[in-house]
Amino acid sequence: MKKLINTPETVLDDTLTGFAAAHPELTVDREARVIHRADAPRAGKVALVSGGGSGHEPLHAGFVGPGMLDAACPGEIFTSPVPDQMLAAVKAVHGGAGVVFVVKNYTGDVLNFELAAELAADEGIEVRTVLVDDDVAVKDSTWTAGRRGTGATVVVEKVAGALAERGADAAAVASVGQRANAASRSFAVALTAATVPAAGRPGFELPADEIEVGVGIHGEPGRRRERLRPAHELVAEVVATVLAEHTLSAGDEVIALVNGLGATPLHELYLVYGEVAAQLAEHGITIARNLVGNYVTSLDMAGFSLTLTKADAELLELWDAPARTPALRIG
Amino acid sequence: MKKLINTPETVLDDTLTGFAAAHPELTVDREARVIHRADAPRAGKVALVSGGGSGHEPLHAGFVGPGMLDAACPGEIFTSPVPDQMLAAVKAVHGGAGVVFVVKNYTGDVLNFELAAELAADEGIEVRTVLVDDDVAVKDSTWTAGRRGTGATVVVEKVAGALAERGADAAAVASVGQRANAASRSFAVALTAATVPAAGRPGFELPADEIEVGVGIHGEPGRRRERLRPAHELVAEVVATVLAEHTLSAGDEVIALVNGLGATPLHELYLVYGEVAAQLAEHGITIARNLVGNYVTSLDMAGFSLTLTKADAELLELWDAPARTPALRIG
Amino acid sequence: MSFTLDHQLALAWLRAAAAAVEREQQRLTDLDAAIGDGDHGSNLRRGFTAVTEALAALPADAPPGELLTKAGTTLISKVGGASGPLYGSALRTAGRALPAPTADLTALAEGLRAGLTAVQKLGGAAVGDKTMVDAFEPAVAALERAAFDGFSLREAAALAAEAAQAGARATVPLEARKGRASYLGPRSVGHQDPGATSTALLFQALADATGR
Amino acid sequence: MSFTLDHQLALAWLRAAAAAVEREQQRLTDLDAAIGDGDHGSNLRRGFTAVTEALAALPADAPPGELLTKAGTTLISKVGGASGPLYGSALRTAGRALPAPTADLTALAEGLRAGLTAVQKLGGAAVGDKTMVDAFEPAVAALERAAFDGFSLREAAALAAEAAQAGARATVPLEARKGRASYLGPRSVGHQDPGATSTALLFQALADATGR
Ligand SMILES: Nc1ncnc2c1ncn2[C@@H]1O[C@H](COP(=O)(O)OP(=O)(O)O)[C@@H](O)[C@H]1O
Ligand SMILES: Nc1ncnc2c1ncn2[C@@H]1O[C@H](COP(=O)(O)OP(=O)(O)O)[C@@H](O)[C@H]1O
Ligand SMILES: [Mg+2]
Ligand SMILES: [Mg+2]
Ligand SMILES: [Mg+2]
Ligand SMILES: [Mg+2]
Repeated sequence: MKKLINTPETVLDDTLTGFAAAHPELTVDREARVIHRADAPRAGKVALVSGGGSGHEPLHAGFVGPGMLDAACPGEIFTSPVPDQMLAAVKAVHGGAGVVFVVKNYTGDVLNFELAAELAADEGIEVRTVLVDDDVAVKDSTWTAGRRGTGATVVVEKVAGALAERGADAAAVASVGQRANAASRSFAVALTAATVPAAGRPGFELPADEIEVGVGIHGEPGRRRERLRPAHELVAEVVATVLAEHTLSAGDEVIALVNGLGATPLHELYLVYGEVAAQLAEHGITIARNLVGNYVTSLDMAGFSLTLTKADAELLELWDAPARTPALRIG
Repeated sequence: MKKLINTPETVLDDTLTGFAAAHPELTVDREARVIHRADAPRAGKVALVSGGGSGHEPLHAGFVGPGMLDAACPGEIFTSPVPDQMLAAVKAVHGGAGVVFVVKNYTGDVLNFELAAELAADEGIEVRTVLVDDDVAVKDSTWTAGRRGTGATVVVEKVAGALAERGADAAAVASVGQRANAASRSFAVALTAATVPAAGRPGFELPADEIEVGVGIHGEPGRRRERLRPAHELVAEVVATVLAEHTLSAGDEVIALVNGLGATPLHELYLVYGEVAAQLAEHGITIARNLVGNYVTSLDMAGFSLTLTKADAELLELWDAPARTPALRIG
Repeated sequence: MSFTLDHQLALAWLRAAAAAVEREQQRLTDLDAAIGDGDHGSNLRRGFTAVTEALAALPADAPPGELLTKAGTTLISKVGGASGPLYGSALRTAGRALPAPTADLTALAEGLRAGLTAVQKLGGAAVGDKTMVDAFEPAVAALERAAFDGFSLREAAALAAEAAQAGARATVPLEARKGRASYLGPRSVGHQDPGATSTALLFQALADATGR
Repeated sequence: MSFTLDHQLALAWLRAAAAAVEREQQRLTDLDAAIGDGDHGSNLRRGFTAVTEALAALPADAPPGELLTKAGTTLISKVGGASGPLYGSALRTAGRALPAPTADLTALAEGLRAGLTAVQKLGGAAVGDKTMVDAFEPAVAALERAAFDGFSLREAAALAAEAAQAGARATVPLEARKGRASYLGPRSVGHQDPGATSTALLFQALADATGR
């Protein structure tokens, strides 16, 4: 295992130390493991709080700032944070107008945020939750853990953050977040496996000419293994998979995110984006807004995910609203 | 070789296609292989033009836009662009106030930009050049190719771009760029080698516990091979190496860039930044501004570079001036 | 050798659990890497290290329920992931259900049944879904049967450990329907569930503690 | 067999060069990967493919100098990197120096000496710096000597090819002082310079063309 770390045990603390040094415009409570806006709490503003396991940077701390999140709670690598963190975050940013959690749909995240919401309720703070579940690699069913939350998280945090910034109430903020999630579908392909520092070796072994298709962001293997093919063909499969689980038709507009999983060179992501744009155009679908880069990563995994969010006037307007965060600046 | 590409021969064209689709706010001339501001030429504004081999994304195309470059010329992977490209760029963005080239110090880049400057002169357009040579892994000497240009390129393009945006003349723009370069030193460490698509395999083989120290950004091996050590120790060596070739003393301020080489997870870069900040503080040096992320990459190489630019009031003021580019937005 | 669960035995149990987790950390992580995200060992290790510290702060006459409750809240506060809230709620719920100052086998079985119910309520998993429930359920059932049949706590704990272990092994051929392994669909078949494996460790720790 | 460099021979030379580059592309790239950036083979291949196309567009009576000049400007426009401007300027300068309609051995040697001078002026490399100059210089010197000694163009070209090849081999033990390999310092020792290797190919192509 080759990593720029000190010890597997201190990765999260050391990363937070660096993040705090790099972003003096944010407040980093290293004890409580909460990153929040320096101007929090803002009276009368709905507080948007997210969090999840670390190893997906810039998610979520990189999206804290005006126009997006009020606070983020980073867990250990690939491990959901604990309820105490969310409670500390809630207390730090709650401005009297309620709190909205953005939670990626993983058993651990869901349970810990649920417990945190109970703790907050005990203190008289009402919390609503937006559950993000966009990954079509997982079949949605009440008998399973349900679809995973991946790339759509960025879209949800952006539009819900924009609406919260404007002074909307908690119900409206949660509702637009849920709407953005419902309008989003994602799918990911990995060229290499991720290595969790504490595990010390890659989550799976992949031959030199094979890829994992339908991977998540926690280093787990995907739905199946395939031969690596030219980008054009690979993107065709990914686009078809996403569209099959989407409600898009010719004439529709989307927000498209071509997201690197952590170790993918940017030029490859642009190349993939070019294929995505051309292939969507063949379906009569227009990309109204896009992001190309590393936004929801999986440590040192090489590969990409595609997220398509069906756009409408309100979502586009919220997307274009100003955001000033370490990893995303719009407007 | 595992890459999200179609064929090694079409990597550059396919990447440009994707970049053009992702950034409709810029003009991408795929025939001439030039990316330039959509509002070019701007009458009376000094035109700032850069370029170099591809594989270093977001450099340089990602820094085209208001406040930074007017145009960028991408060469083949790791191969300097050809004079025809620079000439086409000059013609597209020259607004009558002269042109300044930002050239990284590699024989190929220097020669091709030199020939381009001659071609431009033949057409009556005066070109000045800022040569970037910040990499202290290479000893500076007239008997050698001289220090390489790496991370400082971002700083040079930022401050020279800001001054050009304000309407300064070509001599002043070139001069501030040269000053920023002279105030900058960099050093890089690689955990894995880069694979050039056309070569099909990594530039060097590195055992599982070893790193290359003093690498450049073209996949070449470094000055020596070492054991991978904890980030704290590794950063101490890098900081010491940079400081030894710098003129910094206690009380000085710097702009610090902790730059990923392409396949390094962001959380590791933050962790490294934390070590850098703490260790510089021990030397009495304050980081006035910072960048942490992938800015000057080397395809799929894992590792990082550190660039320290000695700051002064003028450089900081230009650093803080607005920039609106795909990869860097300030202000 | 204890006939009921008192302060000493609860302490010995939780310490034995911590030691087992420490010892088996890599194996748990490897199992999790195969069908999950490779953190189960370090998650539980972090949690039980904190549990050991937290228990040291309790008074020497604290009833066993208080120890279990403390262990549960500590796991909730320190572990994260799926296993933190699940194991944490199980122990907290069980601890709250136990009588003071000591609990006999029947009370222990009832308490752990309540803990299991909490796990199932939170996580929605049934036996056969390839989760910790697959080891937890047979272990609790073994305790209940042993109580009904009049076995000693020590005998009951040994039977429960065996049942948990068998339950964990039985997860190998299953296709996961809950937790991360469910994302793999049919590819989850052929691997033992890490959570069921750690549950077997926890019941083995109880058996070891009663045997001393 | 030609006694002077005419249109036919110049065309045959450049085509043989293109074929050699195509054939040896991987080797050139591998050499460059060892002490450079692994693109010398694909650089020259791209360049000489374009040269072949550009030459096809020239009239059948174009003097050899025009062919070399065209090849040079094409390399400058298509290759990039260090080798593009260097080889491009070498051929362009040589081409401009050649008399029309044909060039004898003395004129060819003079033309290529001018080309080499252009390379050295642009790149600042001397013999021993571990660059293409280490093959180029002895090859030109061999042509000059052969012309002085009254050898035929065919004999001279064979001698030049041999000298270039020897010069390329002699770069192995050198420490590079120019080009990317110089970044490696002492670690550049033990590898043959890719540019010197391709220069040897170009002179071998001339020898092959004169031998037909
Ligand atoms: N819904 C659930 N119900 C019961 N147990 C579950 C559930 N989801 C996961 N688990 C258990 O949790 C274990 C994984 O724990 P751990 O690796 O610590 O958390 P995470 O999956 O969040 O990384 C699984 O092996 C499984 O036994
Ligand atoms: N300053 C120089 N003078 C002469 N030849 C040089 C010089 N720099 C580099 N070269 C030659 O160019 C070759 C490398 O060419 P190439 O790989 O195509 O370009 P780049 O180094 O830009 O990638 C080297 O092997 C060397 O022979
Ligand atoms: Mg986990
Ligand atoms: Mg090159
Ligand atoms: Mg896990
Ligand atoms: Mg090269």
